[in-house]
Amino acid sequence: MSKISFATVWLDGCSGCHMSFLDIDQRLIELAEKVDVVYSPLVDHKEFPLAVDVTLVEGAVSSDEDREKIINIRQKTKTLVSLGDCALTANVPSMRNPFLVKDVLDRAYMENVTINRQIPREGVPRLLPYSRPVHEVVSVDVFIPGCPPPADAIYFALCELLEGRMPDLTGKTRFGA
Amino acid sequence: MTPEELYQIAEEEQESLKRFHFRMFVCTAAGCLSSHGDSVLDALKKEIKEAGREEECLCKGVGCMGLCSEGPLVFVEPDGVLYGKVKVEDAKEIVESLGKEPVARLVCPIDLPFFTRQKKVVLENSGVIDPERIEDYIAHSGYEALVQALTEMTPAEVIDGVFKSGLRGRGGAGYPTGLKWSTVSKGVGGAKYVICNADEGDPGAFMDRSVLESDPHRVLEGMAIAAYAVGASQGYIYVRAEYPLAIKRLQTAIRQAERCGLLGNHICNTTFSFQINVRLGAGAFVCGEETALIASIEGKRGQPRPRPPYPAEEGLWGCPTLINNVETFANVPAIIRNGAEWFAAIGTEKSKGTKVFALAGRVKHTGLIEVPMGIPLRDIIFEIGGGIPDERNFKAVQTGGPSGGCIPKEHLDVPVDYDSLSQLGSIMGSGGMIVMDESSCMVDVARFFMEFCMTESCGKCVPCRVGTAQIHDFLQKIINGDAVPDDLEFLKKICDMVKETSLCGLGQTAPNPVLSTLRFFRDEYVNHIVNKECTAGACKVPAKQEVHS
Amino acid sequence: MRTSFGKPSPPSEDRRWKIIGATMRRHGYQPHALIETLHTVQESFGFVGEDAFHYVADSLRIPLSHVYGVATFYHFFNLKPQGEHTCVVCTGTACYIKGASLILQAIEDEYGIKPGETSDDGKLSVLTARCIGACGIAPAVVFDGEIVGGVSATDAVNRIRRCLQK
Amino acid sequence: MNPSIRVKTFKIDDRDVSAREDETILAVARQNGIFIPSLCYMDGLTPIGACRLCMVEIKGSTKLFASCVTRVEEGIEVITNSKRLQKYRLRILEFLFSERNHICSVCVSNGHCELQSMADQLGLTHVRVPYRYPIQPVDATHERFVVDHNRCILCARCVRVCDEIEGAHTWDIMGRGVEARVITDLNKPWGESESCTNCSKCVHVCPTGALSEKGKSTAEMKKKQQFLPYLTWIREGRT
Repeated sequence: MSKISFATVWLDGCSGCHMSFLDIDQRLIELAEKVDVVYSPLVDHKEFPLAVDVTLVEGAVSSDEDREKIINIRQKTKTLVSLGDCALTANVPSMRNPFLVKDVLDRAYMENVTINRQIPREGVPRLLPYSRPVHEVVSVDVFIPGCPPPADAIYFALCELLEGRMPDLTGKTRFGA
Repeated sequence: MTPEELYQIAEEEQESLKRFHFRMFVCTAAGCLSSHGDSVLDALKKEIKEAGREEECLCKGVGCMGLCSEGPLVFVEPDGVLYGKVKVEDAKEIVESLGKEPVARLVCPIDLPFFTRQKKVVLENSGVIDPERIEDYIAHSGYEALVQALTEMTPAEVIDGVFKSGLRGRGGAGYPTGLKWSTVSKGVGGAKYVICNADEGDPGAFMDRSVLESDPHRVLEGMAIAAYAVGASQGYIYVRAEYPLAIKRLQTAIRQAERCGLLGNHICNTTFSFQINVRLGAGAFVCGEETALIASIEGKRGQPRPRPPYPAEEGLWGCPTLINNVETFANVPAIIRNGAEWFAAIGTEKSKGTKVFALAGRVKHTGLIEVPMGIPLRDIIFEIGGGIPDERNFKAVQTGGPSGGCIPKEHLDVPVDYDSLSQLGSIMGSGGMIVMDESSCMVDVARFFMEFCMTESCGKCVPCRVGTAQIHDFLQKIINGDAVPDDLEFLKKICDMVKETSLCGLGQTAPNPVLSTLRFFRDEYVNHIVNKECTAGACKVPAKQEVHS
Repeated sequence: MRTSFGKPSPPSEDRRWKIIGATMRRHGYQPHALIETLHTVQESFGFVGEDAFHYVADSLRIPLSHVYGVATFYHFFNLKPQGEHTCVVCTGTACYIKGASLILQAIEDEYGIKPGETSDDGKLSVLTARCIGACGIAPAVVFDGEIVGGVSATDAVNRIRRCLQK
Repeated sequence: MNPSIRVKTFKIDDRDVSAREDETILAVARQNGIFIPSLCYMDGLTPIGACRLCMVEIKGSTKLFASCVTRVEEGIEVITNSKRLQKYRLRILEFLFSERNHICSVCVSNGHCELQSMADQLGLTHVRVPYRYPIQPVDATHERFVVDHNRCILCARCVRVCDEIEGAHTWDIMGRGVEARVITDLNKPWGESESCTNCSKCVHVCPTGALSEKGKSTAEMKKKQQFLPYLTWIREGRT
């Protein structure tokens, strides 16, 4: 049996969901026997492959780069999994949403800064007007809430997916967990 | 007041009318007042005086004659001439023409279907009597029904009469009036109340305003009959503060009726006593809902509460309360006077009597009309309304306001009655009827109503509070060209959910304008979404804005 | 913090408080007189201010938050003084279909005031109404209390100019 | 007890139950260990039927009934958990999450919030309607408590407990529709309130992190609600 191709991607989030994924600990070895990690901030591949079976997304869609990435990934992924509250609800990144991007940038880079006051524009992606949950931008197949989702919940969800079932996470994790 | 005294007043008043050879009626309802109907009245009186014809010519202010778009209106008897758009400067000429050739340039033909196709019951006195004089009302059989009920009928017989007439609530839902009265009459407890709902919040409707301005005594009489029937001794009229003229005329009417002993203690020397107080609304559409209206009279935020218990059992201050709207009460005197059979002979099998509509929007003759139930929509718009102006084409007619729907031309032959309209996803409503031509975008119309519902939602229950805002945002998104085709199905799902889960009628009907336009004008939605175009060319479709950093 | 709870006295010598007191007395100082009283306050002062809230709440023995909740529930009550001149544009359905939004836009373009706002000099307030029941003569605008029908955007701007010159 | 009150028997989810005729379907369901979700309902406060989560079906009627305000009737058959109800309840929760800025991960009530646990219980994993992101204030002027309007779901428990139990009526709701907001006194900072007795009842009945004690950090605000049934019980004993 060929291994299932597996990717993880990190958009606007704190990487906590990836840390929680690593907290699966020794079960990662069992997992590694079943899946082939083809793209992830945790490994070295630079390009997202053309066809991936399962992709975990951490983080909200906040910049034009995030959006291009997720649209590309959606096209190439069979089962897209929103991992954690930032991907599900835009969570902490969304706290800027009631305000204009300009005001947010001013507050961060001008008002509260004493030296080198300038808004970075070169080499950084542009912010979208709103930081949005992944499913508002592309369709998502599986949702794993939590900030971060507990390692057990992530492991359970992956096992279910590997068995070809849709995981029911009721009682295993929740928003903000 | 005894019946004899009443008939005497009527006779004297009729006699005094007969003394005049000419009678001039000047509309002084809000529509004509806004085009200075009051100045025209003064000018005519002045001219009559100067011409020394006071003895032979009566000139009085009356209520609404209906054809508001041609105001100010002046009607002259016995010549049978209707003048429209009369200016102060025309007064002299009009007075001079009495008994001679009418002033041709001002004449409005009265053989228009606008007048001939109508059937007046509620509006029988509108435009005929002076709303500020009780004698004039009495001369036109006013308070006869009340006296008859008090002296010749038992409360049960009154209720039976209303029941047999088949009268249904004119406020929108069409609940059988006789049944409601009967429930309240059986209610236990010390006090009972009768409330007249004159909180006509539906944008595009002005029937109640017009009735109150043109024939306020009729409503008082209807309420008094109802109070006698159900056993109440205190009544309230809850009227919008936005209707200052109606309020003034109501208060005048109440004072006059009290002075004549037609309201107050021991009416007609019977044991029946009934007071009426006016309570002002304050700009909240939701107060048209019974329980919200009661909360408002109690001095609270106008938030509806779950029913049951219905107000008929536990209403104002926990007492059995009868709530009917203005037009419902205005039908009652005619039913008592002419009999239930007479009333039941008008209209259709399940919708009896007439209905007053406020015809407005893109139609030639705008104004107030009263038609028998069951008349086809087409006849109202194209005959009575005179069709669409500016050589444009009819697109839709909106009935029932924010709780109703838009009916397209395919269904123009639908008879206007409670059941047929609700089958089309609209409602009879209180009687607003807004005609739209091809220059109106139906998505925008739906958005307009949803914005209304969003700002009028009381905010108590979640589906209505958040749902109306979400639906509004969706419609805005569609208009902005930011929606995808799948959004339409989702929109419909949200609408269905808000309809089924909201606490009161406002939320339960708020999605109707969206659902009905989705049903009949889906292509306009699709055009907005797929081609980013407005079929009617009414909406600005802004360029998509991606980033605003 | 108040210490005594006798019969509250009016906030000032202003005679208008007497009218408000009379309304409350007529209703026997019953809590259900709240909305009627707020109507009298607005009629007398043009708006419902903080001193009025305290006076009415104390006289009718209603909690302050309740009074404030009621006053803000009903859009008829203004909590701020209105401009010297007011222009109320009807945005009922018939008026909307016949271009009320164009009127509002024209006023905003000319005077920079959006619905609900008052000009900086306190001369002009622009308001909207949810149908004033003059649908037969739509679009309708109320200039300083006078209803005018069939108003175009230019008409409206011109009339406001005349109002302001008065 | 009033001797004229009769007992009714009926069915909830095919289980035979009996109740006094003045009891609500929700109360009877709880007595029998049948779960019906709710947020605005609180035992000891006047039910208002506002959140609509507790809606149930009654066989023979297409209408839905808010069980917290619907009295029992002889012989009715109540269904508490149909597909249709599940669908609508999820939508109500989505509406609540989308209405204001509920960010569980950084909320004082994280882990102790009724909205959050309701989402978990009913299986809400993501919100399909767009978030509205309103700008809502936080008032920390009171020396002991904070009100964060971003987390408020307008259940009016604070308003009711302050009025019905404490008797101060410091809280009420201003405005209407999505603009509605809880206020203290004349919409003044809570710290300046003349009527507030600092009793903290509102804080503890609040189902979310909208009302909290000062000094509590993320996930530290545990509500203590046992006082309410106790007070109600003691007061009933006196009358």
